[in-house]
Amino acid sequence: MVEVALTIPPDVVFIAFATVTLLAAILALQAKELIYGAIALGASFAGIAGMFILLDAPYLAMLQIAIYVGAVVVLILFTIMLVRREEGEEVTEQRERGEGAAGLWIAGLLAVAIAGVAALAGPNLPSTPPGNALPVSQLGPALVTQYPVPLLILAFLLSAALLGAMMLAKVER
Amino acid sequence: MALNPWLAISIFALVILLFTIPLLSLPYLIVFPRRKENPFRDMPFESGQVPQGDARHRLAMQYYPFVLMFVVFDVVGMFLFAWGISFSQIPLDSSLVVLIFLVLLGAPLAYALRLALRRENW
Amino acid sequence: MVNIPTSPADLLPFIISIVTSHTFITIIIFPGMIHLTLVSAFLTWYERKLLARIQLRIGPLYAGGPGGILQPIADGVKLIFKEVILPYKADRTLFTWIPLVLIYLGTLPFAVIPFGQHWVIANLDVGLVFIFATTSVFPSMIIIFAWASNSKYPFIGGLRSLFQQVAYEIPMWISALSVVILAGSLNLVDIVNKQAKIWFIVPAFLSFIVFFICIMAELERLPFDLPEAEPELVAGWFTEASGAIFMAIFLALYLKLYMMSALVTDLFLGGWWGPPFLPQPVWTVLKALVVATAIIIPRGIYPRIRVDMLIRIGWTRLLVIALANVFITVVLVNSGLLARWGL
Amino acid sequence: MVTLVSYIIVSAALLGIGIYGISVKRNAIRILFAVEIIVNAANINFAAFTRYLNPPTVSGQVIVFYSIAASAMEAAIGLALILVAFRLNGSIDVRKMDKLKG
Repeated sequence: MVEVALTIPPDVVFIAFATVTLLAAILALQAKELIYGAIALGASFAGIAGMFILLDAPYLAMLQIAIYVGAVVVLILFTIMLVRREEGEEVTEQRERGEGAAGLWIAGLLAVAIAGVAALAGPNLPSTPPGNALPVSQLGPALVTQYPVPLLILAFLLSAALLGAMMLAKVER
Repeated sequence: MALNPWLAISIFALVILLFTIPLLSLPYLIVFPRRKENPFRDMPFESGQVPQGDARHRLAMQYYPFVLMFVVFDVVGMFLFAWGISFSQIPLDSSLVVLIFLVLLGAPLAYALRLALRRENW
Repeated sequence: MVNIPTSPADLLPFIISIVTSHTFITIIIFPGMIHLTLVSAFLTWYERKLLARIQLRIGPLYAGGPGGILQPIADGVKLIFKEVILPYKADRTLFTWIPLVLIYLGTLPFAVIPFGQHWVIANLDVGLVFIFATTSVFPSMIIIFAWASNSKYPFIGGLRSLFQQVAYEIPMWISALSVVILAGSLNLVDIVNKQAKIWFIVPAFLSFIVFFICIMAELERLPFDLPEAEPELVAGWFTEASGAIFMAIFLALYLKLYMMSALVTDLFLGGWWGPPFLPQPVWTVLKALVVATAIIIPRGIYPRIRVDMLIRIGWTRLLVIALANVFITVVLVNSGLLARWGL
Repeated sequence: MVTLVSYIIVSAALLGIGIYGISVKRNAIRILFAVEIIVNAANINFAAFTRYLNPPTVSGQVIVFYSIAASAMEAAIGLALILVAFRLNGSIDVRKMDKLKG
């Protein structure tokens, strides 16, 4: 008999999550129907939540799913259904020649540059995380004792966003 | 013997897939290949009326403010949970910040509700 | 640790070690799939029988066993072999695969709900937030399914379902927050262990009431069943579902009912704690079934409420009461009144 | 082997996808998708860097917390703006939002 430890192989899981995230992000931008795009965006966010789990931040992962997949995607779906034309036509993506290629070129160049710099700096970066991750209960004290001012600013941001969006969307009479 | 909980959850997810994929592949395997077009059978169900127009019409705006409020309070709820787990470890005067946070959000919520519940706004 | 067999002689001990392992038993048998399938099938029969008794009818009778208890099997066989009707211009991919996602969302939370000290699939530190994250994906899936079926009744039902679940999710979370403050943990096993001396329904009674009302609305049960109001919307957002698809949705809804009942049991009713003449899991299942009964009974008794009343109750009354509960809990914890129960 | 660099590469790829979306797409909702993708790329970096810090700290996680909250609000406002634009122009094509043009 050969004894094998039953653990998550981090490489395989990481590659799986990264593939899901990137492919879904591409699909979110390229899908024909906006509804499919919104679903793909949700899948991409779920993949990022998986990466947060790998990074030992499970609370962040759950936050990501609850806020993005649970709330923002609902809002996006709602808006998509509100802005449909009466005859049921989606907005088409007509594009001038060369535009797509130029965008792809710039974006690819930027991404490759960042990734290249990171890879060059790779040997100087820590390759393994320090032993134990901090437990979830560390998040609350950091939130209210170290960063209380952002919390209060967040209250203003939330109220401004709520009232602003509502005032924008309401019908003028 | 305790397994990594996330590994246990992923095994559980795979098992659910094994149980449910056969159930939902049945329409693909049995039903869809033998379908014949029948416009009367495939008509949307409207209690015997002949459907008029597109069903995916632009939906009523009046639900929109509540979805908006949900997004805002989703965020608030997640912040409150992060504070709630470690309530006993935090000195009480630090928890005052959360009280101020909620009070600051109270007035906008009341006004937003007032706007949302007035039918002529939407 | 797993011993991978290298010779045929090792195969049998290997299989036995796998089948008797804690992981296998929890995932496949007890809190896992077999138990869930049986209980959700039982609940479909139980609801029909209970409603029939309330309305002085007999209910399912002929399908065999005492009181027609084999009715779910007959229903399942019937539904699997029925034709799946795809409405005109419906989106085939979404229409057939969203029910799978719904079953997933109904089943996955059971991974972190404990039925006994060791009867839990994953002892997760963020268990409660995991449940809330999975249940918060329901509304978007429902609206997508309603959109995909390209019919008017489902679309209206889906919209109602969306804004109802959205309105009651927030008070539900915030009333669960007082339990989290009392227990000081999001791990459901820890939360139940804290209730060894006193059930959280006693210090957090108002939270329990709010939570219970909110899960009634989340489950689209009467008096909050506007999304599937039969006289108006036929069957709400799953009007067009038929055959295997209808069965999948039905199963997902009953799984969600059982999941919410088990969640209430673990959060407020002391989970597996009870007089020791019954084993722990039996206590949890019994309490969950009692909660499920309490959720089902109003369907036979009450009329449904109006849409605007629903919104008003959710966003004004319940949210305010739930927030007030948080402060009451904070004061209770700080005043030391609960110290004799170790809280 | 998963190292810090792997996370940075995924994040850079997401950033690239997002920038492509912003620069090429005309549908306002898709541009919003692209913005959300870029914010998420930044979030991955924060979470990854804070995990690899020694001694461990949760500061990066707190930043991701605020970042997620801010981007959810940004989506809410952005979608409301799209609604208004649709009401004014009858379209959510950003090339047609040129009311100021003489």
